[in-house]
Amino acid sequence: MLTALASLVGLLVLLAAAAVPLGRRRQGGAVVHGACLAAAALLALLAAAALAVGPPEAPLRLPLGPPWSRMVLALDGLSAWFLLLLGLSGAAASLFALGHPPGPARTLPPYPLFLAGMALTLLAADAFTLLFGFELMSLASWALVAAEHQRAESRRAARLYLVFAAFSALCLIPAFGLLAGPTGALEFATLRTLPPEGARGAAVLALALLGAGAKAGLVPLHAWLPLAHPAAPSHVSALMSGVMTKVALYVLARLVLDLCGPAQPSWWGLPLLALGAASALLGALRAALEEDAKALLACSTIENVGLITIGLGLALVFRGADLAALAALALSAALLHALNHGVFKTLLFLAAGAVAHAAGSRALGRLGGLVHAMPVTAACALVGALAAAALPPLSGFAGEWLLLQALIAGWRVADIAFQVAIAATLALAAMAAALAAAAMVRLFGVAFLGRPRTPRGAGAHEVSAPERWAMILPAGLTVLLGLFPAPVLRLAEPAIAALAGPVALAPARGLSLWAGDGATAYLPLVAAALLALAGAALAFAVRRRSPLPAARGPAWDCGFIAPPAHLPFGDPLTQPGPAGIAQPLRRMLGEALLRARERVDMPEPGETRPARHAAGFRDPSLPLLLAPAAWLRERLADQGERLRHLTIRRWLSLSFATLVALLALLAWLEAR
Amino acid sequence: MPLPWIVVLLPWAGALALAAIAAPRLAARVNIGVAALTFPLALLLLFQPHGVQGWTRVDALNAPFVALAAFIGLTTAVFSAGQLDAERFDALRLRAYHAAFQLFLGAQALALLSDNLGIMWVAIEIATLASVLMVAVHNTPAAIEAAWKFFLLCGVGIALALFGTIVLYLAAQAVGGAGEAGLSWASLHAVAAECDPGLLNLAFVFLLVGYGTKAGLVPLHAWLPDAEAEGPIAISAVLSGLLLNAALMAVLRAKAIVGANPEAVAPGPFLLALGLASVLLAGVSLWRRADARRFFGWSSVGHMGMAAFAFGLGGAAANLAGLLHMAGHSVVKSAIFFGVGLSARIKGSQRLADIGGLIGTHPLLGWGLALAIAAVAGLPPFLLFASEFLLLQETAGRAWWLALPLALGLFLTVAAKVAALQRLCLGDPTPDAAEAPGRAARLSAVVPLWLHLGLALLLGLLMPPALAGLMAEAARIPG
Amino acid sequence: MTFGQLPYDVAHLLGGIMVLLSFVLLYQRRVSAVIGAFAVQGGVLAAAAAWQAWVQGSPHLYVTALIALVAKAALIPLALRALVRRLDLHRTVETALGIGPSLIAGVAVVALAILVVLPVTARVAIGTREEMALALSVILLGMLMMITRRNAILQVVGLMSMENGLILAAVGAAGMPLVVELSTAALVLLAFVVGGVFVFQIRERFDSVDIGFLEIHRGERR
Amino acid sequence: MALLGAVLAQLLHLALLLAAAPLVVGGTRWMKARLTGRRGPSPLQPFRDLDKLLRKRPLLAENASWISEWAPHAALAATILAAALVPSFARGMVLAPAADLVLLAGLLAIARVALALAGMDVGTAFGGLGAAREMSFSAFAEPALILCVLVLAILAGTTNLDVIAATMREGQLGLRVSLALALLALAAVAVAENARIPVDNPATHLELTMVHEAMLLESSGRHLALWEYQSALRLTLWLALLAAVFLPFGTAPAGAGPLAWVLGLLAWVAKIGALAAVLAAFESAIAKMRVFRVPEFLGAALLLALMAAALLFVSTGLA
Repeated sequence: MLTALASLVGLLVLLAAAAVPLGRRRQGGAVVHGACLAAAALLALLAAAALAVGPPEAPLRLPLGPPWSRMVLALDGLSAWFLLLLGLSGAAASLFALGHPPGPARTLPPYPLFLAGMALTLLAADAFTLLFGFELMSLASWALVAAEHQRAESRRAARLYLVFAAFSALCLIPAFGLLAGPTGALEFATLRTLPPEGARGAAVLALALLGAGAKAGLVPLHAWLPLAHPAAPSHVSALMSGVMTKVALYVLARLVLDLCGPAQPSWWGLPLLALGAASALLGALRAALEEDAKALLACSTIENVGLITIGLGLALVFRGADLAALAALALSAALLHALNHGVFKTLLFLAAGAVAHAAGSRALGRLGGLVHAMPVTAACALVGALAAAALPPLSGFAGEWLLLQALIAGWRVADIAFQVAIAATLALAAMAAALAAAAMVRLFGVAFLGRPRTPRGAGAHEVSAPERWAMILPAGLTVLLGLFPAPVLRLAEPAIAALAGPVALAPARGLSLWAGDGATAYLPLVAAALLALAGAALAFAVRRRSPLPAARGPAWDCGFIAPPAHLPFGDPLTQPGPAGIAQPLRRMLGEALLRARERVDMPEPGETRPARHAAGFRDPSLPLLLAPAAWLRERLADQGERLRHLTIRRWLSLSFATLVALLALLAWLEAR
Repeated sequence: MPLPWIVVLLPWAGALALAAIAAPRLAARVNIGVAALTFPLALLLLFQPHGVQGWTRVDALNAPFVALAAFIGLTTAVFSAGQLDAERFDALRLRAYHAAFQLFLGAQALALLSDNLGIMWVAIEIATLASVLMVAVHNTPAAIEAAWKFFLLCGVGIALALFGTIVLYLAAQAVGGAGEAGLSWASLHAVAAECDPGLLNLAFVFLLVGYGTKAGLVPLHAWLPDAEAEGPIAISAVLSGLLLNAALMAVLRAKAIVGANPEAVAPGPFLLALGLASVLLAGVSLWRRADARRFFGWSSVGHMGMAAFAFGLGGAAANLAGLLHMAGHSVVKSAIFFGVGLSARIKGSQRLADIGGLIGTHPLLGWGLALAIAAVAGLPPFLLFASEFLLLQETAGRAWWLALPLALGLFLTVAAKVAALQRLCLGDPTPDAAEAPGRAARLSAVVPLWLHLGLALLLGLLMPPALAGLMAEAARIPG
Repeated sequence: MTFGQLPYDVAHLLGGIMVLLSFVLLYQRRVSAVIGAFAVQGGVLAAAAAWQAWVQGSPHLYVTALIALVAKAALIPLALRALVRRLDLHRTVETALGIGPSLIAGVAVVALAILVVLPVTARVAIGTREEMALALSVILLGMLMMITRRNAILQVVGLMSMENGLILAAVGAAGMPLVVELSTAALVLLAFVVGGVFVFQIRERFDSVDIGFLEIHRGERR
Repeated sequence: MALLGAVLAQLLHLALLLAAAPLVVGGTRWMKARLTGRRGPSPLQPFRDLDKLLRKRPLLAENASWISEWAPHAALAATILAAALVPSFARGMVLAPAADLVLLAGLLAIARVALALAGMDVGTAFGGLGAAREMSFSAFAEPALILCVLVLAILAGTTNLDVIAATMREGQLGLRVSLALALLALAAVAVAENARIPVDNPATHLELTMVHEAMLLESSGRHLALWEYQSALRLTLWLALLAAVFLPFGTAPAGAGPLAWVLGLLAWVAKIGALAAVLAAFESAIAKMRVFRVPEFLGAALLLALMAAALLFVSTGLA
């Protein structure tokens, strides 16, 4: 099986090479994306098989890589779980790209490479291969983010993206180095035997959080994400948001939960809880305020990454407190939500791509009323949005239910500091979930409901059949994952047992999710069936009493007069725009957390210019993190330049001084 | 004649011949021919039995680098042939240019191959003198300034290195190594433990400052960025690709001798300090560069710093990282100079602001350059990723307090390179110069560029086991 | 060979003269006088080499002495004079650091050289010890001269003076292989030629050999 | 046999809540009218209104999509299911194992989202405004609710409502400050969720001040009837929830016979009546607050709930 997976990765790399000449042909895109579709589907199949029958035992050693560390591949429950997500999302994204009008030829080769990089990261069984795949994935996706490099903001996003990717690597490599210590071992099997302790462990934790967190988009290292994810072609955005962030979280879980060994103290979870909660809140709030559909989805990704991180952090806390069952619960929440989010976020990004293509814009302020022109896209997007809003019985709710249950059980940790921290996290997670629902309602309501806002938007049309299927399939999967989370979760049992302790089991019984002995259960199938039953009975009863079909008439609109003929979409002033819908949250939370500001430019009486209302926000990570870093860099560069402007004689003096200083140092050392 | 001498003397014979050829086309062909003849011979060195033969030695430490240098010499000769018409040399300069090129190649091969430290010194001095006039060959004020600085700083440095060599000889003399043996690296290495540690220390300081100047270690680096930014670009390519390696190898050999004496002051921390200073200053200075070639000159400072840092850390793994880093840097940096040279010619300027949007108008060049810059920034799948990975990992594992500044310097460097990459390759294309280079000129830059990328990829991912074994053996030599 | 013996005394004397001449180079203002001092230093170097050849009984050092005599004492100074005449630099008097500070720095450098060399050379023959200290003094003084001069020609002279110190060190270390010394001498000549070419170029380009003019033209200067 | 009883209790419970919902709304209105010195309409008026609305032909805006038709059904179905989960006169109903408080919150969220989407469907000013406010308020109500759930879960060891109700009834919990705080917080959430004064005014159609009604402006006929009924059922559900948790006495335990049911029923009617009276009195006594004061109101509830949890950590010696 590993051989098959490895050759699949190899084929993807070869495909990337072949895509260079293929890109010049007319059917090249179809060939490449078709092959990617097949490869991704195979990946999903193999991963599912590995999860079902148990992963292969022996690692696969490849004759590749640098001489001191030949690549080692292995598959265990954890990596197979994420590989499954990669396969599912990758297949949907490739299918979408197949039906999408071809982009520029330069976007073809990086795409298979991107898939290969992610797969390699997941399959890696040594640190070098892991980082290799990780950076390959970043480099390939950078090329895709920079696809529209003529636009300055696209270039800026790409630059920030690659710089953050390098930052991740520069944190993760020392993390592995610290883990290995002077032995220099890189293979995971060896690293597991060297669990770090004390300050060394803390340093590994901090570096892993910085490195993987920067790639996953954890606050405060998230500034690049809402810029970079939307800049790529939509099917790539889908993968970046849906899968790549999960790969980063996989690295985090692998490092902190697996390689550092099970004997780490409880407090290791606290930084994860704090960063996760901050990410969830800030991401959801930004999602509720963003006015670009893809940026909104990217911010929602930050939120979900935060939720998953909370789950991982809780697992650490519980494991440190010897509460294996609860650790399994928290870990299951993280894993299940990772899978679910990957699928529904892929769906949503594909829908956003379909909208951007069909309606000519992804700015919410230029969309509207698309539910009529694009019924299939609208329905799929609705499924995705409702899942993202964590509504039962869709998949998003299952994961969040587990997470909330794990958080609620946090009081079982017998330390009041942990209890209060977990309770606060619980509140923030709940708030983030509600904010996410608000953001999703706003996304769907503004883009698909109401009236069109531009002529181009009014002329939208439904997308091609492959694109529709690329949305229908993940939409169906979202429903299925929502209805059957328990059997799916049981597939993750090897991963849970490996990370939470050998006795830990998946919190699933039959078809229901189970929050531990004596605790509550969530029966999605029952809930769904009862909902359907209630709905059907209701419809039947109401129809009996009220059989008349609905009549159509102009909207009442609180008595506003019918719009004049030159306003074909009605009076735009009577339809709230994206900024208007965001107004309550902007004022309630945005002003405090995101420095949101509203400015009204009111002309004096007698002036003929229109009044203008501008609203915006500034993410605090920019002024608090990036700006000081850039300032510091500039000051350092100033100093460096002052050195450069020395005259030749001064340079000679410097050489001379170096020599004298070294001689003096030598004399001193010898005298000691 | 033993093979090492052939590898040295063949280019020198070529240099003599080229000094007489004034026909541009013929000279360029002879230049390529000599380099092409040298390359297989240098490859043969890999299979030579290791050991000392007179003044030369072949061991794991130098054979791969000589072969690599011969390869880069060949590709650079090809590149140079394509760009010759743009240089507009008169007959004298043309002859001097080609002669200096081959003289340089032979000298740096000798510097790597010589076992006699005096000969090594002589070879490095020849290489310096051969290149220094070429830096000034365009006779612009900036070029003369750069060359004068190069001449003075390296002249001083090399003098100090000679003094260090003499002190080393004195140290060996006291324990019975007089005459030839007193300068033989092999015998010095063998008797180092009995030598007077004070003399060894003294020698090391002078050798470090002397050869460190040539290797461009901060604060002795001032000549490097400017020298690489002036003169024919082929000279820049071999300067950064080969001369720096030869100089750093000399430092490494010196360190090996001093390090073999347990009573001497440990040489590692000196290298660590200079290396770290180089990485950090390069990381900072890259942000203010407006000139593409100076930018990559500064990047050479950073990379040499990294290699020096690795050698300072010591131990087989870190030494291996340093050696691989040197090799990777040679391959990739010369590739970058090919690409930058061609783009500067296309755009009629080597300012970063005047070059842009290459992937749109010249995809082969643009993507090649983009990949090369990504490679030099240490992104996979190229060799520099592997070496930086190993270096950072070793540093973190053995001396975590050093990993922080190192990672910081690396981060600054990478970020600056990403910015330069996007500046050069992405965005809207900048206007071209009036005179576009011909197809041959473009091919002569792009083909070597991609060839070097291929080599960097091969070495990074699929290093042949024999070569890998050789490198591992080399990494154990300096200790 | 200890203090009080003739071989040692003469070697010591010659080395001392070289250091003194280095001081002359350091403070002399007039270009022609500097060249003169440099020629004398070359001559003394030749004498020192010849003396060592006689003392050590190694005939190849005579070759070194001869080269030093021809190149350092005659050829290079003559060429320098020709250069100065051609470039019309007679009246240009170059001051740099100021004579007092230069001399103080020079004394400090000599002290450093002695302090550094003497303690670590305990196991080396005593004559060589002194020779090394003096040679290092000459080297460092040459470097100091390069630092304190703004004139390109005088910087070349400084560099050459450094090389004098190197040769002094090389002949002092008994048994240095001939080839090294030969090639060193050849390279000194070559370096001189290169430096001379540069001086010409600089003069041609900037109408001055004051490198202050040169530095304005550094690439990428803001 | 036990199963049969459970099913029967469940069906009776559902019928009871469905029937009681309009009555609760009507009763509250009647009491409010009385308290403000008016005669007020009969408590049965909501039944007549619903019947009238059902008989009318619904009118949809020209650009309304299927959302407008589906949303009221989905919202009411979710609310019915939620109502089925909250025990009224008896515990141990057949759906008791599924009566999870987090699921309950999710079901109520379905109704809320459906309402907001319906409000945005036609693209009118007030629909969007109401939807934005409704979703924004929930960002504060949700964490407060979940913290109340936390308090209850700590006491009962589970978030299952049936078990919680049993614990409150039979457990030796005594009177606790934290419970009082949680009650206040939950009551505040209930007020906000049901769009009652001071968060929203259910009686007003003054467009600028409303939240809930703003989303219904384009609904008519059976759609409006469904919405109105959903709103009524939601209020009843919340009152029943408060009653089940904080006024647990009288409820028939699981597996009890019909006699206990009758007693439980009487107790439940009394409890709901009392709660409705309290609500009416409360609404008569205070004024609606400005929209942007609502976060402070709900934020206070959030803090109360957090304090309740913290107190519990300290006082129960769990720490």
